[in-house]
Amino acid sequence: KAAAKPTPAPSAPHGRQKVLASPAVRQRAKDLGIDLSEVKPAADGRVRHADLDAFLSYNGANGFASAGT
Amino acid sequence: KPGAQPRPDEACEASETAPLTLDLIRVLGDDNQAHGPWDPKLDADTLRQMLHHFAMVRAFDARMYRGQRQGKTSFYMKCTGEEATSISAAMALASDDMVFPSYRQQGILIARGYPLVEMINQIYSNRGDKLKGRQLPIMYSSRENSFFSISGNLATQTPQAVGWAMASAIKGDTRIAATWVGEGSTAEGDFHSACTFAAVYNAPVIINVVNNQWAISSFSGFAGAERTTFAARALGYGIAGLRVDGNDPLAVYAAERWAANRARSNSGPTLIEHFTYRAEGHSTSDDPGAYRSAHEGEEWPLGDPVNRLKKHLIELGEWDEDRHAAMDIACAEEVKAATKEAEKNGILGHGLHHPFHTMFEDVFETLPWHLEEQAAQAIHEREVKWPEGKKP
Amino acid sequence: KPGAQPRPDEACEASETAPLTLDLIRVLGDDNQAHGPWDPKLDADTLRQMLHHFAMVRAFDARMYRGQRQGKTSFYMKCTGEEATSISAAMALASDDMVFPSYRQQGILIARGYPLVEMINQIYSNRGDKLKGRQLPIMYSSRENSFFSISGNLATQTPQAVGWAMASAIKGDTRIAATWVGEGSTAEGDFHSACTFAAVYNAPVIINVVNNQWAISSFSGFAGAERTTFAARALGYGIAGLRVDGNDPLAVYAAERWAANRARSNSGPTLIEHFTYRAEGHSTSDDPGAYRSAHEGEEWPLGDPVNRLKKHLIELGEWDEDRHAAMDIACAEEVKAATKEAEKNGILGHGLHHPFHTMFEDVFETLPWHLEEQAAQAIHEREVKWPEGKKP
Amino acid sequence: TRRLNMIEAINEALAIMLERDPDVIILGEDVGYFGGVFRATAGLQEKFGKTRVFDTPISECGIIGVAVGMGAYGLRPVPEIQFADYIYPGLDQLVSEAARLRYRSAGEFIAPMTVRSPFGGGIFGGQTHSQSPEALFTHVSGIKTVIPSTPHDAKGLLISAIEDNDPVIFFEPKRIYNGPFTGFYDKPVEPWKKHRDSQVPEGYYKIPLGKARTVREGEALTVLVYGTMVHVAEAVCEARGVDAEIIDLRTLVPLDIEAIETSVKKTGRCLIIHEATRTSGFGAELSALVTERCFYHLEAPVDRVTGFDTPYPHSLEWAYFPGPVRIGEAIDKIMSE
Amino acid sequence: TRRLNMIEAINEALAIMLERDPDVIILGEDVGYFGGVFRATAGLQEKFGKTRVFDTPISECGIIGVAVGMGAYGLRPVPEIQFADYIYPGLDQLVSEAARLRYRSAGEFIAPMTVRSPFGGGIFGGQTHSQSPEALFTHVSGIKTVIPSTPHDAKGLLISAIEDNDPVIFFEPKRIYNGPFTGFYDKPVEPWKKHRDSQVPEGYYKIPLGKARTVREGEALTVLVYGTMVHVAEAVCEARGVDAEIIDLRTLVPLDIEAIETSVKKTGRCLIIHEATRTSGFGAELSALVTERCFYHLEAPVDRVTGFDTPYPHSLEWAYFPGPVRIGEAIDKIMSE
Ligand SMILES: Cc1ncc(C[n+]2csc(CCOP(=O)(O)OP(=O)(O)O)c2C)c(N)n1
Ligand SMILES: Cc1ncc(C[n+]2csc(CCOP(=O)(O)OP(=O)(O)O)c2C)c(N)n1
Ligand SMILES: [Mg+2]
Ligand SMILES: [Mg+2]
Ligand SMILES: [Mg+2]
Repeated sequence: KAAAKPTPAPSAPHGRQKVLASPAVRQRAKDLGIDLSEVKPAADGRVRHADLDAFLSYNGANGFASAGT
Repeated sequence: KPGAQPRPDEACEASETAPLTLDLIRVLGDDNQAHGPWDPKLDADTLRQMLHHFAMVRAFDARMYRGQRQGKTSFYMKCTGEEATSISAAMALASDDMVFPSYRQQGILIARGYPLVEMINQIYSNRGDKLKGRQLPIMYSSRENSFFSISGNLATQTPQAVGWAMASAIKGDTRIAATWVGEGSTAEGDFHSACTFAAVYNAPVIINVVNNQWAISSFSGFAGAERTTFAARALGYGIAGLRVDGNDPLAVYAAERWAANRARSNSGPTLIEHFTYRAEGHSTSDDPGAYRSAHEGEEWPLGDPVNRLKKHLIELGEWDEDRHAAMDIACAEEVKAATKEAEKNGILGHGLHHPFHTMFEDVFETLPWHLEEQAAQAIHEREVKWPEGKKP
Repeated sequence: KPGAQPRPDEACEASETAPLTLDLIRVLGDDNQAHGPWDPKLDADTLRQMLHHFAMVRAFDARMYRGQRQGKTSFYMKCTGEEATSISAAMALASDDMVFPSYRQQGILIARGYPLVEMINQIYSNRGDKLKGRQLPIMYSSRENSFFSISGNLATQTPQAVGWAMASAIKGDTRIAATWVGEGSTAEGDFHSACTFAAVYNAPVIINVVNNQWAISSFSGFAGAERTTFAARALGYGIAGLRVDGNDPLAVYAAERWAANRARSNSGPTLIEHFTYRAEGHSTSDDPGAYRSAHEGEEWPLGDPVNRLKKHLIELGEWDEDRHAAMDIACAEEVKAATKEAEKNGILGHGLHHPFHTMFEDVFETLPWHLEEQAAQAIHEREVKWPEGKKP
Repeated sequence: TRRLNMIEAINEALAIMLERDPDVIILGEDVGYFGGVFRATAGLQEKFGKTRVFDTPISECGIIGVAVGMGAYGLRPVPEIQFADYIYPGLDQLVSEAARLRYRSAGEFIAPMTVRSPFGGGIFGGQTHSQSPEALFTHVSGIKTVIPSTPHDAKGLLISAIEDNDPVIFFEPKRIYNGPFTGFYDKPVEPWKKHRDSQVPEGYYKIPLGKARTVREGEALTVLVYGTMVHVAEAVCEARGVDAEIIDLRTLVPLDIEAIETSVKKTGRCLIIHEATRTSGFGAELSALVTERCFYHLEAPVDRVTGFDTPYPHSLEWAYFPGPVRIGEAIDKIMSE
Repeated sequence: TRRLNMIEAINEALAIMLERDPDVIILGEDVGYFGGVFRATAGLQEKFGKTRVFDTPISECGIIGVAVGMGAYGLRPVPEIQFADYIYPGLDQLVSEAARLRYRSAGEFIAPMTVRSPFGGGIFGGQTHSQSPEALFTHVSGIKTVIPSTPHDAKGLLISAIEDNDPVIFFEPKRIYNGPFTGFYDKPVEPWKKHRDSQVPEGYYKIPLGKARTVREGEALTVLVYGTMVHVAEAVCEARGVDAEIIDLRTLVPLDIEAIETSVKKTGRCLIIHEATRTSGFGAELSALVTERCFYHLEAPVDRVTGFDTPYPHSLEWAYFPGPVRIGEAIDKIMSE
């Protein structure tokens, strides 16, 4: 997935929008089929498991299946 | 035997010294008089000065040893019995000749007038220590006194001395270098490098091998002493070699002066073996009782150098027992006063050390980012451990 | 001068050899006859065998040098002019005495009958190389022939030889060790360790210093030769020392035998300086024209050892020019045949190397996980580069 | 089993191997008559004689060099380097010779030596009696690096090292020779005899090289550690009540990668602790390996707590030492991510 | 500017410093009359005389040891170690003495030497003419490690190193002395004269120590590399069409952490390449630093492409060398995560 989305972001002027997340969060998002850039990060810009949980329950209400633990 | 050794010209062929590498240059006889061509003919003032340095080192050693036992510092090393090998030798050099000592040449600093308080600050690794508490006690350094920083790694100073001497020669400087190394340490490759480079470049250097017959628990045979002398190593490199009674202050002075003159006149390096005896343990960490008999030490095989010089001066009518006793007391007082003074700067482990940031200085000339970060961490830890106001 | 050097008893005090460290032991005179107490009195068969080894090494060197120039391998080193220092010395040892050579003692392998094909396989680092192509050419190893693995690091083999000899003595074994080191390499600390340990433990070892007067571009003065001889180093350690004309095969044999007998009878180590001359460049990577005059080599300061031995045999009536010429041709043929044979196993860089997995073997006795993983990676890369069927 | 301190355990391992294998010999500065400056070889020369246990000249190059030759002969030498800080003059013989001998001779000659050397600080030894140079050896192919942390392990690992046919560098954490120092330098150190791991079986036993020891199991965090720092780590985790899994590596090369991977994949967090200077310490290798192998399990950055990148300073040694505060804060940080 | 190869650039830097500073001297095996086995010092003795440029005995311990003494005197020695593989006998003088002298004497004495040494493989030099021991020096406090990758940098960095008041080890990648080898060993190597970075200004100029060079900018991946491998990395990225940002570190200690952090935070991916053996190589430190500092930006595990953990083998050197296939596959893997 080398292709970069040319969406400009204030924090990363030259590149695609960067999502800050631990590898474990990235892995979980990937397993769940979630695009991390759609998840609202915390104030420090980082996506944590809790943010994923929130995203899941929000989207869950819109019909997504919960991934459980 | 004293006075019987010939004294070749200082500019002689190195090979002319061959017999002297297997002999023992002595000047002071049992009659307490100076004999033979090696008599340096020092005046009484100089001899008294020498004796004073001897007494001072001994007083210093005694007090520092006690200080270590009392928990004021972690470590100490005496040079008892070997005083002449550093003091008399140093007095035969110019004061700006560069010395590269091992750890048992505190006598050189005393002879060169380095303040006792500075020495003690170093030993206590306190706030006043010019080396910022970084070095093990007795690992002095004094550029002002042309005294090179002492290393814990044995024999490394020997090629360094040769390099300094080569540099001096390259620059047309008249200063020479001298180094001291224990007989045990001559087994290190560095010593061989030193001798080889000294020989190849005819460096103006004196390599002093202090054969005190012991290397911690190992007698000098483990450095090869049962085969030949240490002075004989010189023959192997084709450089001048002298073997001297290291407990004979006049002989030591004379041999060192001979080598200094030789070096200064560009006639080449000299290796001097000082045959002496380590009268005490290796260091405060050592227990010599476990490896050598108790009375071996008492026998002082070559005679206590302090005693020998004292008797010589008395014999010359230039000294007496009362003055000697008074001198000993004065030295002890001076050391005591210096100790008190130094203790104001703190003793080891009692907080009056250098600030934490100094730990990161001098690794490089300036602090790179990683040391800045680490310094911040150390200072932060200090605040966690001793929050504002709580004495560290 | 030949024949004039005294031959002390093999069990003599080391110091008795002192004059021999500054002299030069010679046996063969200008009259091509053997002279004096060092004449080893070898029979004609032995001498002819020695001559044959000489001729073989020279033929081998010539061909391997050419092979390198033709791109069959990366590197080669000749020993031209120094043949006696390895061959005659090796012949004076028992065949199971352990040798720790430097890189210029191919003569020992020849003298011990190591197959030429094996040597060439090593030089070509091919599929037949018992060292699996891992080592630079000429860095042989043959446990069977009591020939220690050669290191690229100078002088490291010298304390190893002493250690082997100490082990032999500890075990009550009668085998001794012998090591060879270039005069330039004696400046390394390892050499000093070797001499010190040999002296301290009276190890049954012979330390051969091959003074071929050059260390790459540096003449022997940079190792100290202008000051004294290399044999004189022995005096410094109080061990026996001999200085021998390294281009005089009989003198080399005699000196080595003297030292071997001395070692075997537990009378101690000997340091032998073989004074010789490196008649060619340091290696195929070298251009001696850049640092020494073209005719220096031609002068063969001590006379070509092959020639000297040949003339001696002729003088004895045991050899003639025709046989010599025939021998040279036969040697060249034998080397050529061995080369052909070895080439069947491949030459360097032409694919017939050992399998990739061998690269990871022998790092440890067994492969830990990380080497297994790396081996898999290497083999995988091989498949990517040369997919099935495509010749690597 | 009896209770031994670390010096006694090492001494016992040496005695057992001298007894079992006539090819085992011990050499080094002051190891013979005197029995070593830390007394690790005390009594051995008396018992086994001067050809089995002997003093050497002060030449680390010579000590390792002759040991290579002895190994080539067929002996199994156990040289001692008096302090790890003094190993450099012998480094060439160790890394260029001993470590490569089997490889370069394709197995014709080996160097089955075990170089014992006290290492690490915390004894006010200044910059030349305090170093932890283990990382240097792990970068060299062909040598195994072993570091025990308890009397029990010291004995079993040392016996394995001596029997191993590859050269082994066996670093002994001198700070814990007499007791399991926990980093609280202002409190007295408990003697080994009170510690569970001072139980040392009598006689011969081995602990395999390349196998880590799980000091305690936990779910929250993996701590990779060895030597003295094992005890410090344990004490800090105890004090903070962190559910850490502490892994004592015991052997750095070959490394027990399985134990590491399993644990980090379980906890998702990893802290590495060593006393050696930080830059290019063995912690760097561990960190790289964990990142390479457990990346998608990581919840927080792999972190290192180490000595600083300075010589070991004499008077400020407790400011230098990676003690409870440094470790504790690192744990807090990892756990808060 | 003229076009120079790396040897010429180094020779020129030395000549300039000998000219400018009467305290600069050069010593080493074969460096004098002959001008060095790689000719780096050719002509210098003739020009500056035997007291400025001279041959030494074959003793690396002595070479570094006398250089320490010369530095203490006030000279600025530039010793050469003929091959990095032969530095070990002098290691103690370098790491215990030169590197710690300023610290232990609190600045009274310094060792402002620059130790030049050819390093790295790819020349069929076998295990003792091919090593890359740079990691060892980065673990030692008090010494700077510099590795140029072009004639332009070699000259400017060497001048900086010589003027620097700290000891510097200056490793010269011998494989690229004559041309920027790109790892495709079966193709002829282009000479330096055709390469952009062979443009070397005349006279004196400096490239600061501690500043990396961005070889090319990119968005997809950060490649951290130095020495010979810079050119291999560039060729592989070129060949694969990867939008990599290639950073030539130039100085390992002190490291340009800012350049590294900025780039990895931008790309989210990091590949580290070196020729040295893998375990505890400098790549491990780089990997640890990247993980510690850019963790939440990482989209793939930081990876290392390195030499294998074996001695450098003679006949299989191209199987050992971290060449285009190994690097290319690592890039593919990182980019596919
Ligand atoms: C390279 C090195 N190896 C070992 C030591 C440990 N050590 C310190 S002093 C000493 C004995 C030195 O004996 P000698 O050279 O005779 O000096 P002396 O103590 O008698 O003055 C030893 C082995 C060291 N400091 N450095
Ligand atoms: C430790 C070490 N330093 C430097 C070198 C590089 N080198 C290889 S051969 C050589 C010259 C050796 O000269 P000498 O000992 O006289 O042996 P010769 O070549 O004359 O047989 C040098 C400097 C090396 N191989 N090992
Ligand atoms: Mg001594
Ligand atoms: Mg030579
Ligand atoms: Mg073993």
